[in-house]
Amino acid sequence: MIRYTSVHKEYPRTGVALTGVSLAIGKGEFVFLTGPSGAGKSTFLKLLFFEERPTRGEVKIGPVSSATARTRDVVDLRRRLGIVFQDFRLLEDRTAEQNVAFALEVIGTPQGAIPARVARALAQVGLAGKGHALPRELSGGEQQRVAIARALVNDPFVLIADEPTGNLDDRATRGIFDLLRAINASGTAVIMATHNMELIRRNPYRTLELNRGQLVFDSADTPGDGEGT
Amino acid sequence: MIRYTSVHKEYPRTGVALTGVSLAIGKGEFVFLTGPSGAGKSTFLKLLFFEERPTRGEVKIGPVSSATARTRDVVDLRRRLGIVFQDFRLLEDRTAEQNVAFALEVIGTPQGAIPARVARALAQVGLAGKGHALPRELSGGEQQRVAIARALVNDPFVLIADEPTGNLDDRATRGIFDLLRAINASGTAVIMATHNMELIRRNPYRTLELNRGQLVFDSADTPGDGEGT
Amino acid sequence: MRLALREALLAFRRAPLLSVLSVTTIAVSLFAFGLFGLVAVNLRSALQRVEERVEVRAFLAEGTPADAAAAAIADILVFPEVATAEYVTPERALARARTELGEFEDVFEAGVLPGSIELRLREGQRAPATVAAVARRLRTFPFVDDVRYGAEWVEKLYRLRTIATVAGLALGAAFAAVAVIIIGTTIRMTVLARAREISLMRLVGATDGFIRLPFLLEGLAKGVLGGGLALGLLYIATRVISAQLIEVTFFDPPLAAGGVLAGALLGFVGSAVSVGRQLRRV
Amino acid sequence: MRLALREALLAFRRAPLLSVLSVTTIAVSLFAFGLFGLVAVNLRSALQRVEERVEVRAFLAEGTPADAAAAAIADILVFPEVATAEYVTPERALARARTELGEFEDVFEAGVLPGSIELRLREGQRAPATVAAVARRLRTFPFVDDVRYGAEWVEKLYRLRTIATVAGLALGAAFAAVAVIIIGTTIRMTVLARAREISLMRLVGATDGFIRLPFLLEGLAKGVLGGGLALGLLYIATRVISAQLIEVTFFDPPLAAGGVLAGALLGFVGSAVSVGRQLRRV
Ligand SMILES: Nc1ncnc2c1ncn2[C@@H]1O[C@H](COP(=O)(O)OP(=O)(O)OP(=O)(O)O)[C@@H](O)[C@H]1O
Ligand SMILES: Nc1ncnc2c1ncn2[C@@H]1O[C@H](COP(=O)(O)OP(=O)(O)OP(=O)(O)O)[C@@H](O)[C@H]1O
Ligand SMILES: [Mg+2]
Ligand SMILES: [Mg+2]
Repeated sequence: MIRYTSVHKEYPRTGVALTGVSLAIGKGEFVFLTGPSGAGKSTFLKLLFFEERPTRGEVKIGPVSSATARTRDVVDLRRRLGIVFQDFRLLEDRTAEQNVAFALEVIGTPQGAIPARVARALAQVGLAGKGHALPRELSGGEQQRVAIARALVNDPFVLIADEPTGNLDDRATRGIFDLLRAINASGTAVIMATHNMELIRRNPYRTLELNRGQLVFDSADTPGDGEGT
Repeated sequence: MIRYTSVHKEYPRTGVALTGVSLAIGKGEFVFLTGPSGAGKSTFLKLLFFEERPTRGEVKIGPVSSATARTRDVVDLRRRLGIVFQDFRLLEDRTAEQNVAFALEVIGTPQGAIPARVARALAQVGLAGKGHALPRELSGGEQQRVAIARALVNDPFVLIADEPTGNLDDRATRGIFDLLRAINASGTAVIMATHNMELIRRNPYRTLELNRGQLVFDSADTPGDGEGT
Repeated sequence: MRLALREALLAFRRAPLLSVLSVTTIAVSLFAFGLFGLVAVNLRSALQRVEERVEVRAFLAEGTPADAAAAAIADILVFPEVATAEYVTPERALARARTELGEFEDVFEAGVLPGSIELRLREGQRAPATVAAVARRLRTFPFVDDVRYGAEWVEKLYRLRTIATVAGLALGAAFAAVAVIIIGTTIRMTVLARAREISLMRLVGATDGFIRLPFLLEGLAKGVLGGGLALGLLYIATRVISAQLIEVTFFDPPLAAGGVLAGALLGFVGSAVSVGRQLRRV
Repeated sequence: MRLALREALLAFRRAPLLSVLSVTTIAVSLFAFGLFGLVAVNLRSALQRVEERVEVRAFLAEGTPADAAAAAIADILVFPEVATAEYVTPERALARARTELGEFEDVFEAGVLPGSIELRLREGQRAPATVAAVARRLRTFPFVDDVRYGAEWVEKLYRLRTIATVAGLALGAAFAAVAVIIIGTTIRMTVLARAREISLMRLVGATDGFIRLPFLLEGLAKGVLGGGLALGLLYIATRVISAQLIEVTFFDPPLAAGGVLAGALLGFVGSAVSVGRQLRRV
């Protein structure tokens, strides 16, 4: 369903961020993405929702290919994705609730259906009581969970999460991870970049490791270790 | 050197964030601050550099007390502190170098002395080659390390770090932690909020634990466990 | 659409400074533009009134009988350029001179003024060359002694009118350009101020049209507000000037409505151009 | 200080839109203010010229000998209000009437105009009441037939001058207020746009003065630029108007320098007030 073919990404001022990455991810898979700081994890994910386009090679997600996608295709794709950004990207002048509702409004969800879905998403991440707080009135971990709620609220077919537990304690991390697992169980593919080796060790999902822009490890290629495709 | 006396902090819209916190931290100590998301760690630290003032009680750091401090005292205090913010707070229109230099310029460091000190601080956090990149051209972990470099560059007498390794992999975390230890060894007190229990377990420093705004654990009160004051 | 409207209204609440600034600059620009418009409108009507008084006077030889004059008038009224022609008897000429030149009234006791035929020309037939041609034809009448028509004055009038029109148009265009630039700039700033929001909208799947619509509505609303404000200010200005200095006329309703419409158009087009360009950068 | 200067310059580079907008609005405000200033300056000098022509004419009885008139002039020159007094012989009166009223020149052949004494009043002695008093005193001379001085005209002139001054001051003050508001707003926006930076400066130990200085310098620089721009525009405007319509005078150099200084002051004070208030909020 997702396919990277010899993907190479070079930024104008900082140089090569990804090089020679080829892999496939199946429908409804759960994938960890790991690697040291600056390895290219976020870049890998940004290519998936077309915030960046590859310098060479092709990224294909569902029917949309980086080689041919027009604006309209990208819009349609993004409406069916859920994205947790590493830097949260909450709108500072809107409450937690409004931030989550925003993702629904933008894609034209009927106004009547929004409040219930927003409340449910906030409850799922353990922020039922914080809906009216502005981002600056929330702790770092609470902000991160608002970002997660926003990514979940539109029932995406692929959930892309970039370091979604970096600001969370172990218990909250487990809570969020259980949530991601449940979402995955209902058929949504989850691709999660993380530095939490403990999480990776304890959960037998497919793991990709990047280093200096290269895919140095894919548990799917190592029989017996992880689930694979 | 640092003393919290019955500190209570209540925010107008979100309620009590800290309550009944009393403790003392000695000169040159290394202290971990931990606790679940929303426990009040960041609030605890903000009181230390007077971004917030306690609703009741007193925070005293060196000669400066929250009960009596005037603007001028706060300015003088902050010039001698190093702060790593949980959300980095890098200026988006300045390069990594300029962001670090900013902290020196603001306190009136002679122009000639700045470049060498900035270069040293960036090298210490492993970003020697990234000085000319803007924050948006850096990965999450790289941005976090720029924030750390900025906090170190003015040789503070207390270093306050709020979740400084949340976006770092294990190796980079160890590197930063070694750096903090070295700085501590040279006499700087370090107060570090973190969710990384592994780090806390492996390093026998004093640990404070907050939960729902209350200080529920202080290893200094538990003889034989940690260093204590 | 409902959401876009709400967003557009929110924009006013979320960035009141920018909004007030935009509306103010639109209002100031249109006000300045409108002032020149008012000057033009009033100058035009004043010129028209003055122009109507452009007349040609044929002085008749002493002793010309009234019925000869009447016959001549019938001939003259056939000239295509002539609107009215009137016989002024020597007595009426004297009476008129007395009231017009009051200071010297004693002087006229003794003198006798010649009779004359006074012509007014049709509108559009008052250009200097036309007037001169009519005068030449009048001179061919046997009992016409002299023809006067203030050639220089007619020419001056025309020159003034031309200059006023050109200057008005030039200054008006300049101000309109300034208005467009300021509107473009403020919208550019609004876009920049909301760059984070816009890029986030894109990332969660908003269409370009969806992103653009609130800006267009916002621009339209600001234009209408700015135009209305400018119109109000202009109205106050004309009232004050009329009361204190000289009687000036305001724009007639269709022109006033046109002004507000111009504001709306300015806001909308300024937004459309600027938003399109700016969105590509965010 | 060097840093503050660099920061102030950086502000222009980092927020060129805001900077251009600020400079433009200052320029537009001062331009509008300056236009009224120019109108005032020119109206004042025009009124002065017209006022100098306020004269009182005493018509002498027929047959008054020239030396009696000369003696009367000597008496009249003693009046404290009188600047000049001149005897106009009947012959000169006739000649003058002929050139002034060319159209009716034939009329004057037969008539005879009375001789007269023409007075000009001193500056500051041309108020309607004063003129009337002088006229009353002239009437007491035995051979003075009549005194004319266009009472209404003098009064109208004075009223016009008063109205022009009041209107100019009122409109000028209004525009200055608008300028200050716009400057305050743009600076408020600059502060808001740099709110993150300012709060960070505070957190790393910058003094309030250190934070404020670049804003003040920036305001000053924008004021000077805006003032200079407005002055340039006004100069061009006077040149164009002088060439195309009527001769108008520009501000003299000290007044022009004062205008730029006013811009600088406006920028500086606007910044100081606004920055102080805004910094407390960030
Ligand atoms: N927008 C950009 N413009 C220029 N360079 C970029 C950009 N984004 C990332 N880079 C560079 O590409 C490299 C990889 O960045 P990326 O964000 O993909 O790393 P990462 O694996 O997500 O790291 P981290 O774990 O620290 O978040 C980095 O060295 C960074 O400097
Ligand atoms: N500026 C603020 N205004 C209002 N409420 C705030 C503000 N900052 C924090 N809070 C509230 O105070 C509580 C404690 O927040 P704090 O940031 O201290 O938590 P934390 O321990 O740092 O959590 P995390 O690990 O998630 O960063 C939270 O519930 C938050 O909503
Ligand atoms: Mg990353
Ligand atoms: Mg925190």
